[in-house]
Amino acid sequence: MDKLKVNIGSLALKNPVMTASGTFGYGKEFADFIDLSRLGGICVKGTTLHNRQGNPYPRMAETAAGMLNAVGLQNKGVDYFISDIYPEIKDIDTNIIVNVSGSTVEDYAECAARLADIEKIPAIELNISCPNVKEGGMAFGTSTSSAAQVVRAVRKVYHKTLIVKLSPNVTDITEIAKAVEAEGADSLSLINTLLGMAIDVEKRKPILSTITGGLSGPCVKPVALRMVWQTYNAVKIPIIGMGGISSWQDAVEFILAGATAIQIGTYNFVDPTISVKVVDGIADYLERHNISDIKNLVGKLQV
Amino acid sequence: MDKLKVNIGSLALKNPVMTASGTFGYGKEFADFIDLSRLGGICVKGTTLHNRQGNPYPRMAETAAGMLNAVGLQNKGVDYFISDIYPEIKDIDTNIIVNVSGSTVEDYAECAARLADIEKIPAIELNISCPNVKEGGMAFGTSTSSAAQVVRAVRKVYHKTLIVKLSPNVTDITEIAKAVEAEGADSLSLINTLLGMAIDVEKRKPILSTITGGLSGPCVKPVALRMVWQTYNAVKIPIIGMGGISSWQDAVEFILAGATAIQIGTYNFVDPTISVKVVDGIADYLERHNISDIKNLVGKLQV
Amino acid sequence: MKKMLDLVVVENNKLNQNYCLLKLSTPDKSVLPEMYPGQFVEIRVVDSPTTFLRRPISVNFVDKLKNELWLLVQVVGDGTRKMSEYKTGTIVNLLLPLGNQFSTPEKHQQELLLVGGGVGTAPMLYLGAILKESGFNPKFLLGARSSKDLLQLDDFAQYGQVYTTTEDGSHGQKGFVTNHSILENIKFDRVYTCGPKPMMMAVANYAHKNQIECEVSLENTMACGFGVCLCCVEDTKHNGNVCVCTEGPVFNIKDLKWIS
Amino acid sequence: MKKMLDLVVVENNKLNQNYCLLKLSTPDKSVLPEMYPGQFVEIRVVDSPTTFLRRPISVNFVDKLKNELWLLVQVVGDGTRKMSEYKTGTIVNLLLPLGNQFSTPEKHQQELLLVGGGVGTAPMLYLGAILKESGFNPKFLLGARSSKDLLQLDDFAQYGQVYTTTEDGSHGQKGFVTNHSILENIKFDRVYTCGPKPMMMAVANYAHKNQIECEVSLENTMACGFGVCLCCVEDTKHNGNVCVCTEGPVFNIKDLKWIS
Ligand SMILES: Cc1cc2nc3c(=O)[nH]c(=O)nc-3n(C[C@H](O)[C@H](O)[C@H](O)COP(=O)(O)OP(=O)(O)OC[C@H]3O[C@@H](n4cnc5c(N)ncnc54)[C@H](O)[C@@H]3O)c2cc1C
Ligand SMILES: Cc1cc2nc3c(=O)[nH]c(=O)nc-3n(C[C@H](O)[C@H](O)[C@H](O)COP(=O)(O)OP(=O)(O)OC[C@H]3O[C@@H](n4cnc5c(N)ncnc54)[C@H](O)[C@@H]3O)c2cc1C
Ligand SMILES: Cc1cc2nc3c(=O)[nH]c(=O)nc-3n(C[C@H](O)[C@H](O)[C@H](O)COP(=O)(O)O)c2cc1C
Ligand SMILES: Cc1cc2nc3c(=O)[nH]c(=O)nc-3n(C[C@H](O)[C@H](O)[C@H](O)COP(=O)(O)O)c2cc1C
Ligand code: FES
Ligand code: FES
Repeated sequence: MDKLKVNIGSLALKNPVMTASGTFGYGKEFADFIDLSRLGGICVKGTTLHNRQGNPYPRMAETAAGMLNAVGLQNKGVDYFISDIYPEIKDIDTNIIVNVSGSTVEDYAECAARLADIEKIPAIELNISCPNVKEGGMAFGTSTSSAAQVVRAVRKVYHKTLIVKLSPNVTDITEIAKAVEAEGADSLSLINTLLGMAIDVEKRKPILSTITGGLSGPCVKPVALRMVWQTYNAVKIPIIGMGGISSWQDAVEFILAGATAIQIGTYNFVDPTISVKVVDGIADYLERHNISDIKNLVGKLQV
Repeated sequence: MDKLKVNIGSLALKNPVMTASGTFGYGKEFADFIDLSRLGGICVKGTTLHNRQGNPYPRMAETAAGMLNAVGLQNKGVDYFISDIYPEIKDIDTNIIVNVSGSTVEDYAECAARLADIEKIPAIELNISCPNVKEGGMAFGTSTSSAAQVVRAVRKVYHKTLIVKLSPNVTDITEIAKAVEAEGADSLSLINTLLGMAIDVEKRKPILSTITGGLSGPCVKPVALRMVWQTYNAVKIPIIGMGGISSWQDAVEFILAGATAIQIGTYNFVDPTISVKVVDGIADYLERHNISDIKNLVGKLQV
Repeated sequence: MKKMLDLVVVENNKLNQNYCLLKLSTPDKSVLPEMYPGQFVEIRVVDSPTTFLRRPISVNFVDKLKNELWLLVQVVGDGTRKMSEYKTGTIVNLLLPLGNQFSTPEKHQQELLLVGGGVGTAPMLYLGAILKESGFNPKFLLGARSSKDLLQLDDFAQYGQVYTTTEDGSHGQKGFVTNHSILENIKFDRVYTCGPKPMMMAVANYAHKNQIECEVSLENTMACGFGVCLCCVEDTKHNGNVCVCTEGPVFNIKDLKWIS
Repeated sequence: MKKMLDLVVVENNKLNQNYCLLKLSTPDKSVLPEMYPGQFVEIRVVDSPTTFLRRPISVNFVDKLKNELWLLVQVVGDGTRKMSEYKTGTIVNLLLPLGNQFSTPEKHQQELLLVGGGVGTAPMLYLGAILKESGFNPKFLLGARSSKDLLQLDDFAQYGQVYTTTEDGSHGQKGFVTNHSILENIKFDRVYTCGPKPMMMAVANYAHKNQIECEVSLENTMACGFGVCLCCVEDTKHNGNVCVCTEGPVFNIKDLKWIS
């Protein structure tokens, strides 16, 4: 299906459908449900320089058409990833992208550096937007100067495709987007989760151990779509859109708004086969509308 | 029911349940469905100095657990309100609060001034957060300096209870809240709608005539609740919480997070009787939990 | 006075693949509120994650003897699909009656044409019945894609002569309602219409050219249905944006900006 | 290998006001995947605006002869209420089988006690059946608020001696499971338990004090059910936070931080 091919910087995707970090494990957990090679890419779980235990339980609250999470980047660190996980997933016939996080600029850069020469990791996604960690995370993504600083440091040590994942918890996402673009990022992905909260009224306590957490799922789609549209009109580098995608229609909405590729997150929990259904749905749509190349659809919203 | 009484500045409410501006008309439209005197207050439709036609149709898109609107403050102006609408609603036995909007600081102040001496209007709610108008509106509510400027101008001419309604489309709502408090606002209400977007994929066009619009309904509740909680921890003046309330449980969540009163918006469309159901539900809750005064619940989240 | 009411499904007839006729009554045998032709109800569709707002549906018919409200539903999305699956006994929550109504003709306006296309035929049945009851002899002109989409023909026939068009020629004259020869052959005093916007515009144009009084029933998207959200507006000649749910859904074409 | 499957409801028995027993089978008569005691399924509850995520439910029993999967459901919210309303013929989408399983006792561990409280009795039935099949003679200790909440007693009785406690004394011994005299009278080799956390903790304490091997089945809230969201974690002694949905739901108490 050549008409589905897209490029994110120098990264070629067989189709625009990727899965979002933190919602797809390391990919292999889905091998029972779908043929992973049908995906454009897989963003694996947020990875940090050192092992992290994440936040205490409870980490999850269901909300109207969505959920809050407060995982807090639990992972065994980048070295463990390289030694123990990478060998198990490197032969999946798709693009494996590592989502990188840190509490300091140095951590980000060091983590990225260790991934720079791993053969089957063609790209990293810098998570400067995690709302669930005390230091760093979202703090980096909510000011232009700190966002620029992280990207600058990483760009120095990382020469493959560098995607930067933006936080929606800002007044003007285009400012951050432009600052990140100026530092040489190859692509922007958005949105990460919106900061939210839920309360158990009978116990009079927050449901999450961390009080607040990250909101995702269909409920955030209108906000995500608006931010993709705004960002598309502000930068030149390709955008990877996400936030609440649960159908091929949603994916096409993001593409029309300006996303070159999309990621599916929370809905993987509801329907572990949704990603391939979206691939098929987009293909059908192109067929039905006589569109010979999906690139001709990117940002083609008629306004 | 004395235990339900709360105060917003010098404004006494028989209970904490109000209805949100733009979702309850002028109140009388609901008289067929409920006994309006059972409400703590009614915020009437956004009112401006001059007559406004609002935005072109289409103005509405349904979304997952919510909706987008792009009404754009259609109203006949404050003088028409005073001469033609006020006489029809002034005898409703509840607090009628006028939601005031403008495109310039002078407009806000002039509109507020004309309402200052209307007997049965004990309070106004300054809408510095409308995402659906080209000039003013949300722009005022997304920077501390312009928010402060509007409030300062209005405070000079308006001496009854002044509520300022904040926009959620900001990086840090507490900064705006503190700036507004410093200018002498009596209360803060939040949240107004989140800026969002929806696309018709078959037509490849935005669904709203204005491309983007304001998101409301249960989908925004987690974000609203978080902002109320953050704001409660940052200011001393009472907070009126709203955003997605559809049940008494939701209302109690907001109260526990720090809201002295709450407003119900979009859900009035789904169930026009929801507001009185919420009043009853809160009363039951107090009974069941042996709470003698709802004021003892405000901000009493156990963290 | 509008009400929020729980009604019970007493019958749900699948008319064809895309249409069903829902018959509702009161669970306690109390009399249904008075409803007039052109008015509509707002149905709450529970049990669907994609149907947050109520859905507006026209009053298709009120059977006063049986105390039944009829709704003709075309399945176009999740909300209408759920309605089409309602079983006898299902309790449905409605707001009703909403909106204004078609106006009654003057005594001397004897030639009345009621034009319906697609699901827009829905309000025409009740309008025809009431006109007939008031001593008029309305004519119906109903259009559809093909014969199987022409619905309730027997019901219509009780209240007046029925003319039809189908796009594929499988029933009545081939083509669109506005091509039907009756429009040439009879000089109407008044036309009422409901259907897809292009059809209503064509009908409005015909009426305007021939100086026939004409009312159309609009289906703007609605969030509330009773005048509080201001989402359903139509731009009018003299009053600017007005709410279709309260000032309409029925408009006289002379008030709309459709014809310049 | 885990699967996403559509199963059909072949029976839904309302056991009492709050509980139902759902029996599911394959619509095409294909054989159900192999499932082990302690495993669970994730049900997708469509038709509810408040049930976005799937709901985890334990395997209550697998009737291999009839090719049926049994789920014992306690109504606590909208998702479980919808399940309790499923009619025969309803198609339900599930992920299964998920999670680890209770471990098989050593040959010499002959005195086995299966303790269930509330809906936590669910996995005990299938565990008991399999233990019996493997040549063991398990004993069941089931606790509930009152006699009407003691469910499936006849089913349990097929696989071993059943002891009960009720809080109101309406069946078996009065009090909590951990007060039952059998715990004093018999020296068990192994205890398995599932139920409310305070109950499981009390059982774990009893087992720990008496140096009995003990497995508990946890019910942490889950978003995915198959190890990708990392929301369901339990803090363990040697491995820190581990996923209850993949490393559990069954844990040996010696790995948990419950007992210090
Ligand atoms: C006053 C009024 C009277 C109506 N009377 C009837 C009736 O008698 N019978 C009947 O079947 N339908 C009637 N409708 C239309 C009906 O309300 C919509 O078809 C219904 O709301 C669609 O809901 P859904 O969940 O099935 O589809 P959705 O999933 O909400 O929508 C499916 C598709 O239909 C489009 N759509 C939905 N509503 C409208 C609308 N109002 N105008 C244009 N496009 C729309 C959507 O954009 C979407 O593309 C009436 C509408 C109004 C305003
Ligand atoms: C591995 C596992 C096996 C389970 N097996 C069964 C079973 O066999 N039968 C059965 O009836 N239930 C079982 N449960 C519990 C069941 O998943 C929940 O009761 C169900 O998800 C509630 O959904 P709901 O929509 O009805 O209620 P909701 O509206 O989601 O919740 C209602 C109330 O229950 C609370 N709640 C929901 N889920 C949990 C949970 N996991 N732990 C603590 N409190 C919770 C909520 O906080 C809320 O107060 C199991 C759970 C797990 C994790
Ligand atoms: C449980 C969970 C864990 C997540 N973990 C990460 C993460 O480690 N790194 C990251 O960049 N985003 C993480 N996200 C955010 C998602 O990748 C995605 O940006 C967000 O959920 C919005 O998309 P969705 O609505 O499709 O889920 C996580 C989301 C969820 C729900
Ligand atoms: C159709 C519509 C119109 C609105 N108009 C106004 C308005 O005029 N002034 C205002 O301050 N807020 C307006 N709002 C915002 C609501 O008052 C409220 O802040 C918001 O909808 C969040 O609450 P909810 O989720 O309960 O609706 C409007 C909202 C809707 C849905
Ligand atoms: S639909 Fe709300 S005003 Fe008409
Ligand atoms: S529920 Fe998602 S990892 Fe366990």
